[in-house]
Amino acid sequence: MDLTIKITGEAGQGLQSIGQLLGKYFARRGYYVFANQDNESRIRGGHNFFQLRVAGAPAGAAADAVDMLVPLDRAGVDLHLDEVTPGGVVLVDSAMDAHPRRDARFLALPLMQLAMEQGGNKIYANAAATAAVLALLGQTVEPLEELLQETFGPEAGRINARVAAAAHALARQSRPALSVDPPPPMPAPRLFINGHEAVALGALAAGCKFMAAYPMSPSTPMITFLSGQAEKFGLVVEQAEDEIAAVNMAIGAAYTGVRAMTATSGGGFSLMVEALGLAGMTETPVVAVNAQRPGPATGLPTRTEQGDLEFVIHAAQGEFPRFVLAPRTIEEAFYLTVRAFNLAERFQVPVIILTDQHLGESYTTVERFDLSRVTVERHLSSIPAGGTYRRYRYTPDGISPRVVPGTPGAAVTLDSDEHGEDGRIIEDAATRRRMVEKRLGKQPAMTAALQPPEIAGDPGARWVLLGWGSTRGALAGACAILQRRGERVQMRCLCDLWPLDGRVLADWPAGAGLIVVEGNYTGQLARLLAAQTGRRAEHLINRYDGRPFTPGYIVERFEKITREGGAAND
Amino acid sequence: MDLTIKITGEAGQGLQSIGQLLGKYFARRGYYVFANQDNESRIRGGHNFFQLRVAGAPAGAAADAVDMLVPLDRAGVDLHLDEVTPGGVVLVDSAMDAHPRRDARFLALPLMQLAMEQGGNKIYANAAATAAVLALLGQTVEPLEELLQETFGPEAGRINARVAAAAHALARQSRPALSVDPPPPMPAPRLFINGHEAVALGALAAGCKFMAAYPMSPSTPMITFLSGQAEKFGLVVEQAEDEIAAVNMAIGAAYTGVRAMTATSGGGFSLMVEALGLAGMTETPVVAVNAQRPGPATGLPTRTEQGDLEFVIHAAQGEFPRFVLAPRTIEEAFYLTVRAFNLAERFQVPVIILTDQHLGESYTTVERFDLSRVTVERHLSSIPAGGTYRRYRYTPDGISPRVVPGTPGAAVTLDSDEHGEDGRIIEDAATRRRMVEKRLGKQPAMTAALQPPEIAGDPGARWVLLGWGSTRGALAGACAILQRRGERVQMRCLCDLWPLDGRVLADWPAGAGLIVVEGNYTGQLARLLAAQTGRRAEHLINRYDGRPFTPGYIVERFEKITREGGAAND
Amino acid sequence: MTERFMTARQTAWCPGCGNFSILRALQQALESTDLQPHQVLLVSGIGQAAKLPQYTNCNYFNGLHGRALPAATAAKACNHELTVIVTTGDGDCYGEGGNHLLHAIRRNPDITVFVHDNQIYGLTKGQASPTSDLGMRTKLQAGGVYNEPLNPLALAVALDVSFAARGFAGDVEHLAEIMRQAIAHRGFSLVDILQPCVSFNKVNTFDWYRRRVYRLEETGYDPADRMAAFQKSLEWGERIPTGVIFRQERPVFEDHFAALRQAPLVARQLPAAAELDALLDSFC
Amino acid sequence: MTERFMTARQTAWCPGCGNFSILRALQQALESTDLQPHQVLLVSGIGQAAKLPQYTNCNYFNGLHGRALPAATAAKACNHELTVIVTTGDGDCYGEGGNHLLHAIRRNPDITVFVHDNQIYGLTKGQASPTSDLGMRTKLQAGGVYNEPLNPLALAVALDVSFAARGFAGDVEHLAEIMRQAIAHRGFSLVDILQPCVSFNKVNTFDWYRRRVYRLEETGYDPADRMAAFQKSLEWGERIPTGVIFRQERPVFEDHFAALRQAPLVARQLPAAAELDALLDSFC
Ligand SMILES: Cc1ncc(C[n+]2csc(CCOP(=O)(O)OP(=O)(O)O)c2C)c(N)n1
Ligand SMILES: Cc1ncc(C[n+]2csc(CCOP(=O)(O)OP(=O)(O)O)c2C)c(N)n1
Ligand code: SF4
Ligand code: SF4
Ligand SMILES: [Mg+2]
Ligand SMILES: [Mg+2]
Repeated sequence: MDLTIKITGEAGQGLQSIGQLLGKYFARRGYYVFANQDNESRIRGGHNFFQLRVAGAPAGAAADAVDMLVPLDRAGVDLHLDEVTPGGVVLVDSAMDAHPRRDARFLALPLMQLAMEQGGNKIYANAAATAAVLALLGQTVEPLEELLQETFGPEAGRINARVAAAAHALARQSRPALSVDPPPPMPAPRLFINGHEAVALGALAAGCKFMAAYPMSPSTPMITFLSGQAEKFGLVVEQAEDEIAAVNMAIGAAYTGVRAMTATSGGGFSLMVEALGLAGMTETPVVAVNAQRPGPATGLPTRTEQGDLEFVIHAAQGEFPRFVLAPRTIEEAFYLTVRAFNLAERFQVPVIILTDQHLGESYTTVERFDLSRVTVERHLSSIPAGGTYRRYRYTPDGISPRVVPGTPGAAVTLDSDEHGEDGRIIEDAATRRRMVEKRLGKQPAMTAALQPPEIAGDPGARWVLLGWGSTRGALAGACAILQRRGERVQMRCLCDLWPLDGRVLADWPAGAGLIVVEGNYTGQLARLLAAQTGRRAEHLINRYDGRPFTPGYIVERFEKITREGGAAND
Repeated sequence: MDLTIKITGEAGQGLQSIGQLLGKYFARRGYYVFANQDNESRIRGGHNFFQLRVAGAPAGAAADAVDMLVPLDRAGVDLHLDEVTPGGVVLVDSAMDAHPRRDARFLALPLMQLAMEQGGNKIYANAAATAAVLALLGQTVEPLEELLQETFGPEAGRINARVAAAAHALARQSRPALSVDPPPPMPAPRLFINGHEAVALGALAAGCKFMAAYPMSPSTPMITFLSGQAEKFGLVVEQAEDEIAAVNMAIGAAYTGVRAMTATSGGGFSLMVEALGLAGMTETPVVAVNAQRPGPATGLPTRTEQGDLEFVIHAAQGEFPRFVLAPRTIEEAFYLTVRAFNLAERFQVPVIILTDQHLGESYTTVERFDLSRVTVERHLSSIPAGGTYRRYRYTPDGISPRVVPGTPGAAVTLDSDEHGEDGRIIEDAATRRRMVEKRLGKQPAMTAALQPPEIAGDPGARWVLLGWGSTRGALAGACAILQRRGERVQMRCLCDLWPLDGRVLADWPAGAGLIVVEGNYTGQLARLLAAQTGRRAEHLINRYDGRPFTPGYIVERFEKITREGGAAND
Repeated sequence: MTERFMTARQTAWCPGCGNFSILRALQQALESTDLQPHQVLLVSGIGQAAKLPQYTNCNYFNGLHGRALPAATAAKACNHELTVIVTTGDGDCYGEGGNHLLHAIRRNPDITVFVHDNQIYGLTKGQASPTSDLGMRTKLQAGGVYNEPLNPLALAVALDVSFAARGFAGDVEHLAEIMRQAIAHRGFSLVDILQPCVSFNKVNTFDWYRRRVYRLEETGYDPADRMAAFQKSLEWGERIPTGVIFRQERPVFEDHFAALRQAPLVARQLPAAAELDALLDSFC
Repeated sequence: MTERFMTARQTAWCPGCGNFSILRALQQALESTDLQPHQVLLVSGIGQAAKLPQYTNCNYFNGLHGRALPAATAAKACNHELTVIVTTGDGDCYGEGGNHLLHAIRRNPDITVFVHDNQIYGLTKGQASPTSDLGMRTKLQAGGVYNEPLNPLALAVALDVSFAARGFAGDVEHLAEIMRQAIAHRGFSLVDILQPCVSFNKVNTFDWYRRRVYRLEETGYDPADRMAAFQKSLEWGERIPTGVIFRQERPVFEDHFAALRQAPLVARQLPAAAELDALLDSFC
């Protein structure tokens, strides 16, 4: 079973609330849900959608066809009717003008009217639409009523529930329900959560105690979420005057020995570049999330892209080690964030978590995060008895004991100038040389600490499709389709991107060609791979129109490549 | 003939003025001079040097041994005595304490005393030292007297000249002069100029009319120079409040149709990253000089490195075309700057000129710049008759007609958001896709517009030594030494670094190994080359202690590699 | 609405937003001049306010969030025949762009800055801005704003600004007149415009402002006195003054450059080879 | 000089520089407290002033040019038991770092900022700074400074700062006393210190300042009145006031965070699994 429901409309019409209610509903019933959003950069109006895939097995990407379209305005019909399957349903309000292409798939219900009659206000139309969708999928209304109570509180919840019940009844009478498999058994309730919530939860679980950021789509929900938890979890969360302040605050906080982070998107990350180098030079652990959106410059603020990979790897003047990690799934976003803080403190380096709008704003069902799998490794030292404390003491692995300022007997001295072991400015060549080697000498151990790519599919594949980060869902979906079609393909997908070494090529199927799949124009991972291993890709599959990959998109390009020998940068 | 004079002392003692006088002296006489500087990040005190190589043929790098050491303080003896050749001279003031290692090379003259006697002030000791050096090299004093008059004006010049004459006479009596070849014939006077002066002159010649920058070593002399010429050449030059303002000013200026630039060093360039993307997105031609110094962060402010190559190539979120050009010589810095402005306007992209402290602050003799070789190609359009003007009109080569705002009938509309042909914000996938293709589609023509590497040495070489930018001087020197020693080596050196294509490998000597020589730790050009061509280097020769390459440094590493099979990152 | 400066393009603003009135007032102010659209350059950053240029027929430079002022200053210096107007928001101008405001006031270029001050970050969906009142609750400031609001007019007076005024989007005629004066004033002119954001600012509504604002001109106020201006700029709460708070003549940025005395830079020829030649001589 | 807070390390300053007196005054101010070096955190940016922490035994965070304030604000919030002092220059704090100054004053963390105001960029060899007097000639400003100097004290008063003062490096006793008060004051304390730069500022010399400065305390001046403070902050030229210009109690940044009421953040345990568990429930 694999059903897609798409709600479309203007900003401000409440598609997100319908979408979230449906998502939570199906999640609670034990279905697997994947939901993604497409919004314009405006507060009211425009054309947006919220699309849910409800399935009997985990799905990590949007499907290419729609089973049920719920257009809250007429533009949604114009824009999306072609996506609806022949047996699908288009649920419209009776008040909407008849569409010239209205056919058997259309079902018009007087939801607005019903909202007015039963609730006394148009705003209840969303509850009505949600209930109607559920009815048309053969689902009961009671769990929705419960959800509405939880969401809107006793007062408004009651009215919403009343409207929902009426709409549900009406829809059931209007048309027989689509056949929907019963949900698979669910041992324990799953979470219904989006990618940036998962990152923020990961930060809390990792013991992050300080967060500063400046609002920027699509990263803002992370600081918003943490700010809401600040009092309960004992955090300091501050909206900064700009991104430069945000990252310098995070570094100042990390200096005092607390776990600290910031989050932004590309334009803001650009402003953080200098301070990233400060963290590198001072060996201060700090975690920065860059939630990618299409660039350059302001670009498409509310859409998605994987265009910042090389940028974040090479950001800032000079050379210093850093980690770049791109969660592939919403579940991974949680565990990876914990790992990011541990890696940052273990190696005393900055860690960049590279998400994107698609991962960050997509919701899915995940198994409840297993807190017993979370270990927090602080790597803080007390000062060694006897000798004076030196912040940058030379050690075999280049990692110097880090103590907390305020410790009696120790001066914790950080310098953005080149410095000696004692953190004071130096000018001589020998110390400079040694400090460069100290810092960059950490890289081999850092590389070894990283995880190899996920590998799935045919071990004797003719083609390896390699992706990274949030592309995983679509890539896995595409490989499954291709394998079903008899293609000999293997998927590889990277989360740990930097430092990058040859392990990504391990167990390479003999003679297999390499196709790199990434959400950008130039093929950045492909270039990195060639730089680090010499292995160049035979083909690229790219997407750079601001929209996420879907399995169908990849399959189509793959078939074109194998059929025609294809061109790079198709 | 190839002589090295090294003047050492504290900041504020006047080594630069001695060095410049000597340099100009020999330049005027027809010798070839190369002079480099080593300064600490302080205004007074510390240990600095100014080193001149005076030769009968062009030399582009410092030599490894010193023929004449002029330590203005005792520390200079301690630090540099070992560099002095057995037959060399160490010229010290008689007032300086006798050094324990004082040997036959030492010559103590009462220069300070003479300055007091003849000039009445210690500050004339520098003129005395300069004259003494010249006497010890068998040079006449009259041209120096002229130079002193020009430099210090009639009043102070006269006193300086008097002191110089006396010191010259004294030195001539004290010791026979070293044998110095007569200068080669010089058809026309050469310039004695440093790298950043050459860039600034290039900007003037290119018709640059706007410059904004924020002070940062080693880039500041560019704005200082242009500000001094602003009135004569009709420029607006403004010191900005920060680098973000500087680059946004330059872009705002460029928008109005004037040639505009900014200059900074790594930390400031970090702050310019977001606006680099703005120039990319809005297709605004702007020239930014990044004068490299050792990073990360504040690093070693007054020293040199080639650590920013990958950074400037990948700086800013998203993807857009840009040029990165690194002048190899001071002469090239002039012509390249003109070319940078032409390329920027031809392709409507940002151009980054990547210099470094070594190139920027080294002086050399160059043939007078040939202004007839300077062509200024503006590529500005007037609005096409009839139709409305659209700033981002689709064209076959992706380059849209650029008109000047203020043109009647045209609205020149720039947007940092993704936009349509008319420069207004768009949200749809098709326009986004087309605009990405428009911008990045310029890259092949941009690549073709670039110059291949300089290739010199043995066409049947066993080893190719590849470098970029300011490393050229030392690399050429090293290859010459190695060839004299019978090694089969070839030098390749890149100025035009991005976009980078396979032409760098053209006419590869069959079976030759690749050694990349660059002033950083990680081997950035080597990585780029692998990324763009798949060709990986067999070995790296790096330097990352803040000091420039010398021929001897490279020769020694090369011999170690070929002897022992060497290790990367030696 | 007249059409000289206006496109037919649909805006991306919320129905009822104060930005519509500001756009209308700007139209009126421009209509009252004899400028043509091609003589006007609108420079903006990013935000709801910063979208305004999109809805005009003028030249525009829609740059980076917070960075309109340096671009505008330079554009004006390169072509002082353009009328340069910055449209910006309270986040854009006082948050991300705060440093440029300080230094633009010091430079005093002949540009005019309209800050659509809705005391909120609109485009990013309602976080506190530097001017948000204490205690205002937002999704991100759930416990209420605790940082002292920035007073842009006091700041401007402290920096010895050439022209500072406050307008209100709910009083279009008055606002248009202030805008007209600001554009006509030679030097840096800052107009902080009270702009209700109907989607996110539920405190400072049209009504809230309307009950408080009054017109300074009607009180016999003299905008030439800096101390009085400072005092007046501190008035906020029960009564909020609108109109010109401070006005003085000050040397203008563009006037410091000899190069601009003849014609805009863009009209100037390349350097004469003779001048370059002479400069090269100085290196011999 | 006493030794509690001082290393034997040689400075990189020019002989005769005003920075030596500032270092001496800071020593005296710190000596007058019962603090130990490990309880003091000096935060600085880049510049000659910013090198000061190098010459002490205290903790220090020598960060980026212009960025000391956000780092200091956050460090104080994470460990409010540390005495946090920023040492910065006029370029560092009013140029590159201008935006952070605005917003740090708004936040009002309990930190103390000493601006070594030599009215010049020292470390980069003598360009105009935001506070350079009009007409001052430098290599880069060969025709003389033409941008209106930034008045840091007027700015601070306009932003409703908690504590603002001016000191003079030529009057170490007085300066030490001002510093002592600034450190003791709870809230954001700004001390602009007139600091002769003997290498690059040939206008504002020790002598130039000495002929002009006077001590405010000796005039019966009351630093509690904001309007008077604004007026006083405008005084510059023939007479230059030193001492505390403005002082008021204001809510302190750290006090807004419940988390800080018990102990510094660094001393706090990881989140209890139970709390996390409950939070996870809200996603079911
Ligand atoms: C460097 C950068 N940081 C953050 C953003 C996101 N951003 C866009 S507009 C805006 C603030 C909008 O507030 P304001 O300037 O008050 O304008 P309004 O939308 O309220 O009119 C922000 C933070 C951005 N585009 N660029
Ligand atoms: C991002 C960045 N831009 C520029 C510089 C260069 N820089 C170092 S110190 C300084 C200014 C120094 O002036 P000020 O803050 O007044 O300190 P002073 O040296 O006068 O004490 C500048 C511009 C830098 N280090 N980093
Ligand atoms: S969010 Fe606020 S400021 Fe933006 S358009 Fe809507 S009402 Fe206006
Ligand atoms: S340059 Fe000026 S500020 Fe810097 S140390 Fe020397 S005298 Fe002091
Ligand atoms: Mg706003
Ligand atoms: Mg200074």
